[in-house]
This record gives sequence, C-alpha cells and structure tokens, in this order.
Amino acid sequence: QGSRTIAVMFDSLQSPFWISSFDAFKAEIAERGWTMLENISNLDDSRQFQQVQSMIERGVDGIVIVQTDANAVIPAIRAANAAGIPMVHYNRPPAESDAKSVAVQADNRTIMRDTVTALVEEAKKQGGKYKAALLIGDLGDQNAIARRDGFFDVVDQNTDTVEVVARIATEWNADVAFAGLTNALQANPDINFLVTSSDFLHPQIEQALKVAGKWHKRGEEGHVLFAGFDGDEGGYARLADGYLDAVGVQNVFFEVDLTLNALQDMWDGKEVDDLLLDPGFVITPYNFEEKRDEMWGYLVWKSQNG
Amino acid sequence: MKTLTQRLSNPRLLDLVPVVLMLLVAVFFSAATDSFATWANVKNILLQSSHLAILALGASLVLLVAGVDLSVGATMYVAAALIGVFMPGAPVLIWLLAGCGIGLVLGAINAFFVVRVRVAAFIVTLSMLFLLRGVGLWISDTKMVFAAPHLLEMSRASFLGIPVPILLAGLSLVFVHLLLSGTPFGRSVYAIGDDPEGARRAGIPVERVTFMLFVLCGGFAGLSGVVLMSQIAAASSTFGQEKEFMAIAAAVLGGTSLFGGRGNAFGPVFGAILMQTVQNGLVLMDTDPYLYPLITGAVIFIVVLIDTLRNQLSERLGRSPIRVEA
Amino acid sequence: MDAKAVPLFECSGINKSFSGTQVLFDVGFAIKAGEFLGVIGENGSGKSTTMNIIGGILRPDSGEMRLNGDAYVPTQPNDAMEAGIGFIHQELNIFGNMSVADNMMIGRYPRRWEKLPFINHRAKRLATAEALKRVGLDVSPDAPCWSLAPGERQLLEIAKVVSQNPRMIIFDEPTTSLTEPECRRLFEVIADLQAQGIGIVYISHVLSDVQRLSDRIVVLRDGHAVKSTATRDLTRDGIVEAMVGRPVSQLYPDVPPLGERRPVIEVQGLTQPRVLKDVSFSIAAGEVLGVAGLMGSGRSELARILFGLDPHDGTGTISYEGAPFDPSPRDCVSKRMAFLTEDRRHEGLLLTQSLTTNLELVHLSGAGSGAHVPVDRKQQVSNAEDVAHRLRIKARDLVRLPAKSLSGGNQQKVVLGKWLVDAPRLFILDEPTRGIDVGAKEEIYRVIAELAGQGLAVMLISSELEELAGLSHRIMVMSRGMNVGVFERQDGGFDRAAIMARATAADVEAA
Amino acid sequence: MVSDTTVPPRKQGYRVLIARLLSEPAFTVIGLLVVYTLAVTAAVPGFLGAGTLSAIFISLLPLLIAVIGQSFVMIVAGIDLSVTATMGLTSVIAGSVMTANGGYLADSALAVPVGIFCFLFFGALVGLFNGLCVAFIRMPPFIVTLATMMFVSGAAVLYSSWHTTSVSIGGLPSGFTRIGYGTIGPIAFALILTVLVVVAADFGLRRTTWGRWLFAIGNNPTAALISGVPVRAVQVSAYTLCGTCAGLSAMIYSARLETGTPVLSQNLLLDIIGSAVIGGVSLFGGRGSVLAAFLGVLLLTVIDKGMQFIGLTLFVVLSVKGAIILLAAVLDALRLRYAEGKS
Ligand SMILES: Nc1ncnc2c1ncn2[C@@H]1O[C@H](COP(=O)(O)OP(=O)(O)OP(=O)(O)O)[C@@H](O)[C@H]1O
Ligand SMILES: Nc1ncnc2c1ncn2[C@@H]1O[C@H](COP(=O)(O)OP(=O)(O)OP(=O)(O)O)[C@@H](O)[C@H]1O
Ligand SMILES: [Mg+2]
Ligand SMILES: [Mg+2]
Repeated sequence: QGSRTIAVMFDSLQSPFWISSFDAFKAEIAERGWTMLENISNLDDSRQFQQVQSMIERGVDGIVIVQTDANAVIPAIRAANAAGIPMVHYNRPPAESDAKSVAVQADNRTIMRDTVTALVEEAKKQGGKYKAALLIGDLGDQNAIARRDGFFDVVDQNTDTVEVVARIATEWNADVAFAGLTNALQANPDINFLVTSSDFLHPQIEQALKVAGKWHKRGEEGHVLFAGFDGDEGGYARLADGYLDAVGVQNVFFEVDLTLNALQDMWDGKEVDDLLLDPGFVITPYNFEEKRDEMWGYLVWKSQNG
Repeated sequence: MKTLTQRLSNPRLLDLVPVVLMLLVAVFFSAATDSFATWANVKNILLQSSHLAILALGASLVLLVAGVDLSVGATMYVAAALIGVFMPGAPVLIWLLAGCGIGLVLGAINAFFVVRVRVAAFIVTLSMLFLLRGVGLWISDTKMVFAAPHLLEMSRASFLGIPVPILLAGLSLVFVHLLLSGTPFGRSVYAIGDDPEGARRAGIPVERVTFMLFVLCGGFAGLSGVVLMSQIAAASSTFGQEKEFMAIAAAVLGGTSLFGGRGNAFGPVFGAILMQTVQNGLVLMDTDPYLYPLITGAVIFIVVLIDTLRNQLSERLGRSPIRVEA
Repeated sequence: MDAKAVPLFECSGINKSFSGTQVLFDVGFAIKAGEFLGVIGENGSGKSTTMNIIGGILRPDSGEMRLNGDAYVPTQPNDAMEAGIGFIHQELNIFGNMSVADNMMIGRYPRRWEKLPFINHRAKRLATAEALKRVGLDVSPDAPCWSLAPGERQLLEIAKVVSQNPRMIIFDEPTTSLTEPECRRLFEVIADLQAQGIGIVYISHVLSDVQRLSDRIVVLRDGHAVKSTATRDLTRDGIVEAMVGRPVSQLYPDVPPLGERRPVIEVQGLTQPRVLKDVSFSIAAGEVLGVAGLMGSGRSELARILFGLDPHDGTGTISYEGAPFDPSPRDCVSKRMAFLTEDRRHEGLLLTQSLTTNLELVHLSGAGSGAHVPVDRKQQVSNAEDVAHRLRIKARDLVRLPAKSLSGGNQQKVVLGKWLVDAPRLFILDEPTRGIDVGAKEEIYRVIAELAGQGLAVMLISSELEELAGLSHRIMVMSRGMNVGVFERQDGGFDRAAIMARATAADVEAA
Repeated sequence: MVSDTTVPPRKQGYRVLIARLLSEPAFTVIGLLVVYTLAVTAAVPGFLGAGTLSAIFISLLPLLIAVIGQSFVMIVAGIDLSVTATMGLTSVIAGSVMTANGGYLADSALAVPVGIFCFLFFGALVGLFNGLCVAFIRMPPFIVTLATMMFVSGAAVLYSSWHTTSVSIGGLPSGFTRIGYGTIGPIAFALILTVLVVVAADFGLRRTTWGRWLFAIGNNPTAALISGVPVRAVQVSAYTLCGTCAGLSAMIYSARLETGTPVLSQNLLLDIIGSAVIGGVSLFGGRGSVLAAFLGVLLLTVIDKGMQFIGLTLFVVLSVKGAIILLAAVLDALRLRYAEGKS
C-alpha cells in the first residue's frame, strides 16, 4: 500500500489524556508508515472548521478529529464527505445528522456512573453518612457535562448515603480547581467523598487536601473516599499509593488503534460501524492487579519511572 | 470651624467607598454562610489572592504610565515551565529568584519594543502573549510541569506566623508602595502618567522610567508564576491564561486608572482580594457553578460603577469653589 | 579680557528645520547678567523654538551657544537646568494628579538619607512653602494641582524655576493666564531677580510690558532675528512694524454705534451654588459686552453655564432670542451660539487632525445637520480656505497638516475660525487673544468688530482691560460670582480706574 | 536596467514613489502578506492556488464584520472586549429559537426571520448597554466591557444549558444554514452580506457627518462636545453598531457551523482587536478605516491558513503568529519614523 497522509486534529492538549492520545497517534501512524499533519484548534469551533477545510484542500487521505463541539463539527463532516475523505472522531461522537463519519468513543457517562457506583459501594461498606464534593470540568465541554451527569445519576439514587455539599467549577483550569476545592473544604471541613472529572487535576487536589490536613491513605484515619477519571499516570500512581479508591479508565491505546483501523477499513472499502465503543472500565484496589496492564496511565508511568 | 456638610463632602472621605463595598460583600457572605467569617477562611482568601495581587501590582505599575501588559499570563507560564523543566531540584530561594529573573528578562524584551522601537504597548504585549505561550508549550513539550515537593512545602509553610505566599505578596506590596510614594522614581511615574511630554520638558528621563516599569512588571509576573505554581503544584498548558485580564481588572477595581497617573500600591492588592473573596463566598454558599461568571461580572461592574460615580462626585466637590458667600 | 565684556549667554547662527521646513535661520543674540531681554515676534516666528533649543528640549541643526564664554551644548532639559538656565514654558508643565509640593520638587527631591533614593517629605514641603512665598502664591504644598486655577499654576511653575536659583531665566509668555495683580507680583519678582544679576529672557505678546520692562529687544520674523536694539531706541510703532512687516497704526477698530436694542440673550438672576450668585445682564444684537474681573471671579464659569458645558441646577433664567432656553452645547450650536474656550489645547482643537477637519466640525454639527448627512468634501475645503484666508492663518497645507504643528497663535485662529464658517448670532469669547501676536490680535479685533457690525452679539471675557476698553460697548465687572457693576462707554472710552477698583473692591471687602 | 546617470528624472520619480509608498500605512501589511505567502508557497506549493485563495477570502468574512464593528468603537477611543461573548450569546439565543430539537419556533416559517432578528437585536442590546455605561455614566470602556464579557459569556452558557443536554444547540433549519455557504447566483451569500457591511461602514466613516463625529470624538471629546457634536449619542451608536456587527458575524459563523454555541469564537477576541490594530486602527482613538480593518483581518487569516496548511504544531503556530504580529508592528514603527524623517 502507498504512503498515506493523515490529518490529526485535536481541539487542545490540555490534559495528559489528550497528550498521551496525541503521542500515541504520532507513534502509531509512524509505525504504519503514514504521514501525519497536525492541527490544534485551541477550543475554537470556527477555527477547527477552517482547519478541516485546509486539510481537505491539502488533499489528505483521512482525518482524525477531536471536535470541540458535537453539533458544530457536522459541516466539517459534510465537507469531508463531499471530498470523499474518511473521517473518524476520536473519543467524542458527533451529534446526529445525515453526514457520514465514524466515531470512537468512551462512554463518559456510563464509565463515570460505574466509577461513582464503585465509590458509593465502598462508602456503604464502611458505613456512615458521606459529604460529597464534585470537581466539574468546563461547562462548555460535552465530556465534562456527561461525567457530571454520570455522577449525579448515581448520587441522586443514594441520597441516604451521600449528600452533595459542593459542586466545584474548574473550567478545566488548575488554579480555579485548586481555589475552588480549598474553598469547598473551608466551607465543609467534613467532606469525605470526592470525585474529580479528570485525573489531570490530581496535583491540585493533593495539594488542597494536604493544606486541609485530609491527605490520608486508604485505611488511615480521615481518609477521603476519592475517585478519578481518565486513568492517567497521576491517577495510577495515587491509586497504587493507596490514596485513590476508584478510577474510571478510558483506554487510550485501544481507542487509537480502533481509530486508525477504521480509517484503513474505509480505504479498503469495508463497511465500518458508525460508533466504535471503548467500554472502558473501573479500576479499584480490588481489581488493581488484574486490570492495571490495561490502564494506559500505568504504561506511561512505567516508561517514565523505569 | 467646618460645618458637618463640609466635613462630609470632603473628597478624601469618598476614598473609603471601596473599603465600605468590601465590607458589604464581607457582611453579606458572613450572614449567608457560617464558615466565611472565620480566621482560617480569611487566611485562605489571602492565600488564594496572593499570586493575583503580585501580578496586579506589576500590571498597575505599567498602567500608571498609561501602558498595558497583556503578556503577564504567558510570562507566568514561561517562568514556571523553564524552572520546572530545567531546574526542578533547585532550592526554593533559587526558584523565586529565577522566576523573578526570567520575568525581568521577558519584561525587558517588552520594554525594548515599547520604549526603543516605539511600538504601542498593547500590540507588543499582545504578540508577546502568543509568542511566549508558544515558547512555554515548546519548553514543556505541552506536558504538565510539576512543582518539586519542597516548593509545595514552601507554599504551605509559614514564616513569622505568616504563610509564605502571603508574605511574598506583602513584600511586593511594601516594595511597590515605597517605590511609588517614597522615591523620586515613583513620583516621576505619576508625572509621566499625567503628561509624558510635560514630564520630558520637566527633565524626567521618560524613556528610562517607562523601560524600568515594563521590566518590573515582567519581574512580578515571573514571581507570581512561581507562587501560583507552588500553590497548585503544577503548570499545565493553560497555566496563567487570561490572568492578564484578571490582573488589569484587579488593578482597576483598586482605583488604578487605565489612562495613567492615578493609582497606588494598595489598590491592586485590594482588587485582587475582592475578586477572590467573591469566588470564595460563592463556593462557600455552594452556588450553582453556572452563576459564577455572572456574579463575578456583575460584582466587577458594580464596583467600577460606584468608583466612577465616586470619582465624578469627588471631582465636583474637590473643585475649589468660587467664594460666592463671603 | 574684562570679565564684564563676556555676555552671560550668547547664541549665534542657529538653524532649525522640522521635517524639511526650516523655521529658524541664523538666529543669534546675547544677554548680559542682570539684563532684561524682550523677545517678540509674530505667532510662529520661532520664539518658542529658539528657546526650546536653549532649554535643551530641541537640538539645533547648526549653530553654537555659549554660557559665560564656555561652549554650552545641552542634550536634554536637565542639562539646561544644571547649567543654570531656567525655563518657564509656554505650555505649562503642571501635573494635575500630583500635589503642589511634588510638582515643585520633581526631579530634585530632597533625600532622607544621602545614599538611598528615598524622599524626605518634610523637607520637600518646607522647601515648597519657601518657594511659594517667594512668588506670593498662597496655596498649601499638599493641595492637588488639579484644583489650582490657571493663574495659580503659572505662578507655581515660576516659583519652581526661581527656586532652583538659575543664572538666567527664560519666560515664554508667562502672563497669559495671570490677571493684573498677579502680573504686578510677577514683575516684582523679576525685578528682584534682575537685581541679583540674573539674566531674563522674556517672550510676550503684550508689547507694553516688554517695552516698559526690557533693556533690549530682539524681534523675530519668519525665523530671522530682524532686530536687536536697546529698548530706549525703539518706538512702539517701530517694534510692531519690525514684527509684522507692516505698520499697525490702530490696534482697535472703531466701535460701531449701537442702533435699536434687540436683546439676543437675557440672563435673569442666574445662581449656581458655589459658582454664581444672582447674575443678570443682557446682550443686544450688534453689541459687544466686555466682562472684566479677577481670576476666579466666575467669568469662565458663567460662559460655560451659558453654553451648557457646566451644569446649571440652581435658580435663574436664560432666554435666547426671546425664548426661554435651557442650554446644552448641541442646542447652542444649532441655535448659532458660538463659544471660544479658554483652553484651546484641551477643549478647542483636534490636535492630530487637519485644519480642514477642525474648521468644518461646527458646521457639520450645526443647524440642519445630522449624522446621516453626507459630507461635501470640496465644500468643506473651500470653507476652510475661506476662513484661513479671512483670519490669515499661516499654514502650509490645510488638508494634510495636523493642527498640532501650528504655532500657538495660529492654533487660536483655527479655534476661532471654526465658529465663523456659519455666521453665529451670539459669540462668547473667553480670552480670545491670549498668546496671540499684535498682528493677529488686530485681525481678530477687526473680525469681532466686523461681526458685531453685522448684528452679532458678543460676550468678550478678557483679563486685558485695554482690550475690553478698546472693543466693548459696555463692560460688566464680575467679582466672586456676582455682577458687581456695568460700565457704559462714555465719550469713546471707559473709566478704567473705576473698573479696576470695582473688580478688586469686593475682594478687599471680603478679606 | 537603465543606469541612474542616463535618466535622472526617472530616478527622481522613483524616489518620490518610494516615499509615497512608505507614507502609506497599508504598505507594511501588504509587504508582509506578500513575503509570507511566498514563504508558505515555497513549503507547500498548493497554497497559492485559486481554491485556497478563495477559501481564505470566504473564511475571513465574518471576522471582517466583527473587526469593522470593533473599529467603530476604537475610533471613539473605546474598546469592546465583550464582542466574542456577545457572539456566543446571540448564537445560543437564535439557536434556541430556530432549532428543530424543540426550538421556540421549530418548523415554523417564522423561525429563520426571527432567528436572524435575534442575532441583530441581542447583539445591539449588549452593545447598547456598553455604550450607555461608557457614554452616560462615563465608566472606562475596558473594564465595563470586561465585566460585560464575563457576565454575557456566563449567561450564554447558562442559557444553552436550559435548552440542550449537550453544550450546543444543533438542528438549525437549512434555510438558516444556507447563510453560511449558500450562494445567490454565483456569489456567496456571506460575501454579499459582508460587502454590504463594508460599503455601508466605509461610506459612514468617510462620507457622512456621523463619520466625522466619530473621529472628532476619538481625537478630543471635549472639543467635539463644545463644537456641538452629540458626543454621547454618537458613542452609544458606535458601541451599538459594534454589538450589531458582532451579532451579524455570529450569524454567519453559526450558519457555517450549523450550530448555536455559547463558546462561539470565544478565543477570537485577541484576533479581532489584533487585526484592527495591525491594520492601523489606533487604540487611542481618532484613527481607523474599513481598509485598515480588512488588511488586518487578511494578514491574520493568511497567517493562520498558511500554518494550517503546513500542519504545524501548536507551539510553532502560536510563536509564529506572535512573531509576525510583532514584526508587522515593528516594521510599521520603523516605516513611520522613516517617512517622518523624509517628508
Ligand atoms: N514640533 C514641531 N514640528 C513641526 N513644526 C513645528 C514644531 N514646533 C514648531 N513648529 C513650527 O515652527 C514654527 C515656529 O514655531 P514657534 O512655536 O517657535 O513659534 P512662536 O514664535 O513661539 O509662536 P507663538 O507666539 O504662537 O508661540 C511654526 O511655524 C511652527 O509651525
Ligand atoms: N481664588 C480662587 N479661589 C478658589 N478657586 C479659584 C480661585 N480662582 C480660580 N479658581 C478656580 O479656578 C477656575 C477658574 O475660574 P474662572 O475661569 O471662572 O475665573 P475667570 O474669572 O474666568 O478667570 P480666568 O479665566 O482669568 O482664570 C475655577 O474653576 C475656579 O473654581
Ligand atoms: Mg511660542
Ligand atoms: Mg476664565
């Protein structure tokens, strides 16, 4: 097969999840002997659309896109359709439309639901009433919204165990998250149930909990039940160290492979499903040993720490 | 003897209006939540506003000569990334000094273009905003840069009973206050802000002073970057983003004029604390996160509105009257 | 050589061009210790430029300067000060946002500790109070400068320079915002300085002052020093002719007689707290009403209220052309009222815009104009040319040159000129000839008289009694916000002593 | 080539021409554009194709409208930081009206006209509010519009959360989305719209009394007031028009994205102000033109497009963009100094 040029278009490289994904694409595309053109829209819908147009004009063979917005990406899909260039959405599906493309997705809401369920079960096991805080992502980001909804799906069913006392807007911004959590701990020193919508906020959370004197391992007095999302190296390390109780993991390498295979299949004229699911999984201390090899953060962590 | 109305219409009394506002905000939150009016929370607010206060102090120096520095947020990022990547193990003091030093150098680049090449400050610093963010991403390889553990300890530590970040902000405040009110350099800043041509005629080295102000602004930005990083443990690719607007807003909230010549060292610190207080109060009240930007925007608006009216009033009252009644 | 023979200051062969246009040609003069040298010339003849070169603000293209016989090459304002040359600029250098003491001591603060850059605020205040006393200015060192009246600012500036003990002082039109008593005070100070052997270079358009005080006079015309002669050898007409290049025999035109009185504006019991008290007067078509008064007597405030620039929330009525009238600038303009402000730089001109743009502005905002109305460019240029011709505005290019490149006098003519594009019915003139040369003054007087002759009502505010007496039909005297008397022209003149007495009397009573 | 000595008059004319060119503010921007385009073409030969050029042109239209609006405000020595927030707000409001997924006027014939009205009306409304605060209360524009920006962008996110479970509002009717890329005859609809705005703005600025008033106020508001200019009304009009232009621009963007989104072009603020300034609209008031706005927009769009074409990494994109803006400004400063020295 001849050399292929692929446009990889991300909307940002804000968190380790995206950076690892991006690096994985780079590596995998090089592995397959293709060429990669990159474009990052910096969370700007219109710019991303223009970038897609530019890539179409450049005559790329395939487009991998992390769109900023599920609706706003539709004209871009149409443009790619019109040019006969296959397009795959990485990690986020587009809104419903007549435009043809393939999406690879981790079901954020479900994974978050499972994660919080695991945490609630832990809480029930230990007994007592829990005061919960949620770090919400950017309210303009669909994944953040889905994770928030997954959280509330569970806690709203378990009001007898968990009472939500703080919803902290982070805007996906580390210092906002830090200040927000610190303030929340100030208002509710008895918070003992904490969920973050992304693992990339762990350093800030650790710092805030330390300031509040609440950074304790599982089993120690004063431990805060704590769940993360994404499964990055920071999440892995804290899980391994015993500070985290559950992490909802999306499988980066699996999703990247799915994405590129889909492109290859479309070039080969094979039928590809519209939606390719990464089921994801929840990793907890109970399934740590068996699951950690599937956790991308562990692999990153291993490569960084020898 | 002055009559009561004369005393009340003393324009200096009006200067207290922002303080009254602050008190109102504080009283409101204290009534609304139990945890607001606690010593721990006050410390907490001060801790969280220290990096912004430092940043706003620098920004206001430039505003005083009717300049503006939009690159402070990007400067914070570059300073944090450079040190975090290349010398993570350095002692705390070196972190702080290096942060300042990097900021001073970047500030000098701004200053060079503004003063020597005579390009408008807005556009120089706007392009530096893009450029430096790009450089920061390059240095960090777009990855998150972590602060070393001893830096984190520093941000949690106290010196003479004062938490270190607050102490650093306090020292910055003292430095700027002494500079502005106590030195010939500082006084010439006000002259330049009022009328640069006139200042030149009066023999003030306008270029040199303006240059120094941009350099200092950069230095404060670098310091602020290190302080913030020490508090939030890491610098991601959005570190410091949009801080330039926050810093300017804080300075203006504290009564610094965007047109130069008016403002002091306490204003920006006050503004930073006010903004942080609102954020803090909203979280303590567990307000719907959707409402944060609305309320913050509204509070800034109201404070500036009142400040504008106050200025107009004090100008009217302060204008020496023609003595109609003998 | 005898030390006495070496002049205190001497310059020669000074040339200077601004972007290709030469404005100074081989200018030179000398001044001895204790001498009073008057420098006069038309607007734009290069007086300020010459002094800016001496003061280190501009660099000459060529030429040399000597101070006590030594070469003197200033590169910045501080060099001049250090060499002992004080400079009181035409445009004031007062920073409104700072205190009197800061303005006084800026650039040479007393230090608290020898080696450290910290200001000794106490010493600063003391030194300021001392310096203020020397010029007889009674304000607190801590007062913010924006609260000072123009005259007080001028005195502050003078006090600042004098307190630096220079060997020579350049005064560039120092009396433009001073009133009589302040002028007298200033002249006393100058005499005192002269007696100490300080050389005085004095630029002014008030020829009588220059003639009375100076030992020698240098006349500049179009950048050439055309005359440098002992004052006693010169007559007034001779000076004027040297300046303008033509004889100006009669400065003030004949005041046209008033016909039937048809009031254009009538003011009844106008009162504004803290500013005006019970002011009543009227001005008829064709009448020039002079307004005399000391600084701070409320003349400008009255004018600004009449034009809707300052709020009027007190009592009293204004009626204009027979109808009651609540003024706002826009109404005033559309009703053909005109207002020449005291402060041309800040309130009169669009400094960076062309003369045409400046001159067309009132026309474009006047009666029958609206936002949507297309601008007839050609018409505007020809209007501008008309006015420039009528007022003899000296400018190389009406369309491209910005107003700030004009000399002070010509700038004033532009501000005046924009009101003349559409014939106004009431013209309020606040110090219309401040800083303007005799030639231009004569022209402006001619225009005022001409317009009055055509039925324009004029309210003329001026601190030069001479000027008021020469042009007015009646003179209203104001003091502390009140109308303290109206004087009628009798036998072709006014009783100036009585007017002065009335203007100052109330103040004396109050004190 | 003819030697200098043989035809001295020609050389003279040449000199004059250069001096003329240098005194032209557009000179720097056009020069940079040419150099940059050649450089990118050298890297990616396809760049200079007619397809790309027309794509650049079509894609810059909504930005141009927003920048023209901003120019009005900058000419009266103001600034409007709230434009992008306004764009987001109008986008979600109009979206909530038109969307087939439960919009107020879903499937009604009125949906599109009312939607378009919403863009203009709410844009104007925010502008009006800014204008009133600046003109009548005399608050500093920078901070008023900063506060408006925070408030309005928060309101936009909040509003859209009432109408959709995702972030943005899709399902806009095709009658509306045609505004984005549809054509009337051979000419793009957006182009017609933009040309109308450009012509009207240029006429307004250069040929009408209103234009003169804007410049006069930008130069010296007090002098303008005394000369009878209705200063406050004109200031309000400038801000209102700026808001309206933002709405119009949002309309084209939304139509192109077929989406009403609260974060529409939220990162465009610095581009908008930057384009105006690079083109030569003064931040201190009194200077600006539609041509300046166009040149600034063109330069920034071409820079972006070129780097997209090459497919550069984010940090290179940001650095190059910053460097070119700075270069443009520096060259312009040098040009000015040179021109002043020569004339
Ligand atoms: N910075 C400048 N740039 C260009 N031209 C200038 C500049 N300063 C002065 N000129 C020109 O130089 C000439 C001399 O101006 P100058 O200010 O010296 O006049 P002047 O004699 O002081 O007049 P006036 O009595 O009005 O103050 C004028 O034609 C003026 O337009
Ligand atoms: N002696 C004074 N005491 C207090 N305020 C004064 C005094 N003199 C002037 N002012 C202030 O200075 C300003 C100038 O006053 P105004 O212009 O009305 O006086 P004027 O009679 O027009 O004199 P002139 O125009 O010569 O300065 C006013 O704002 C007034 O409040
Ligand atoms: Mg002069
Ligand atoms: Mg006056």
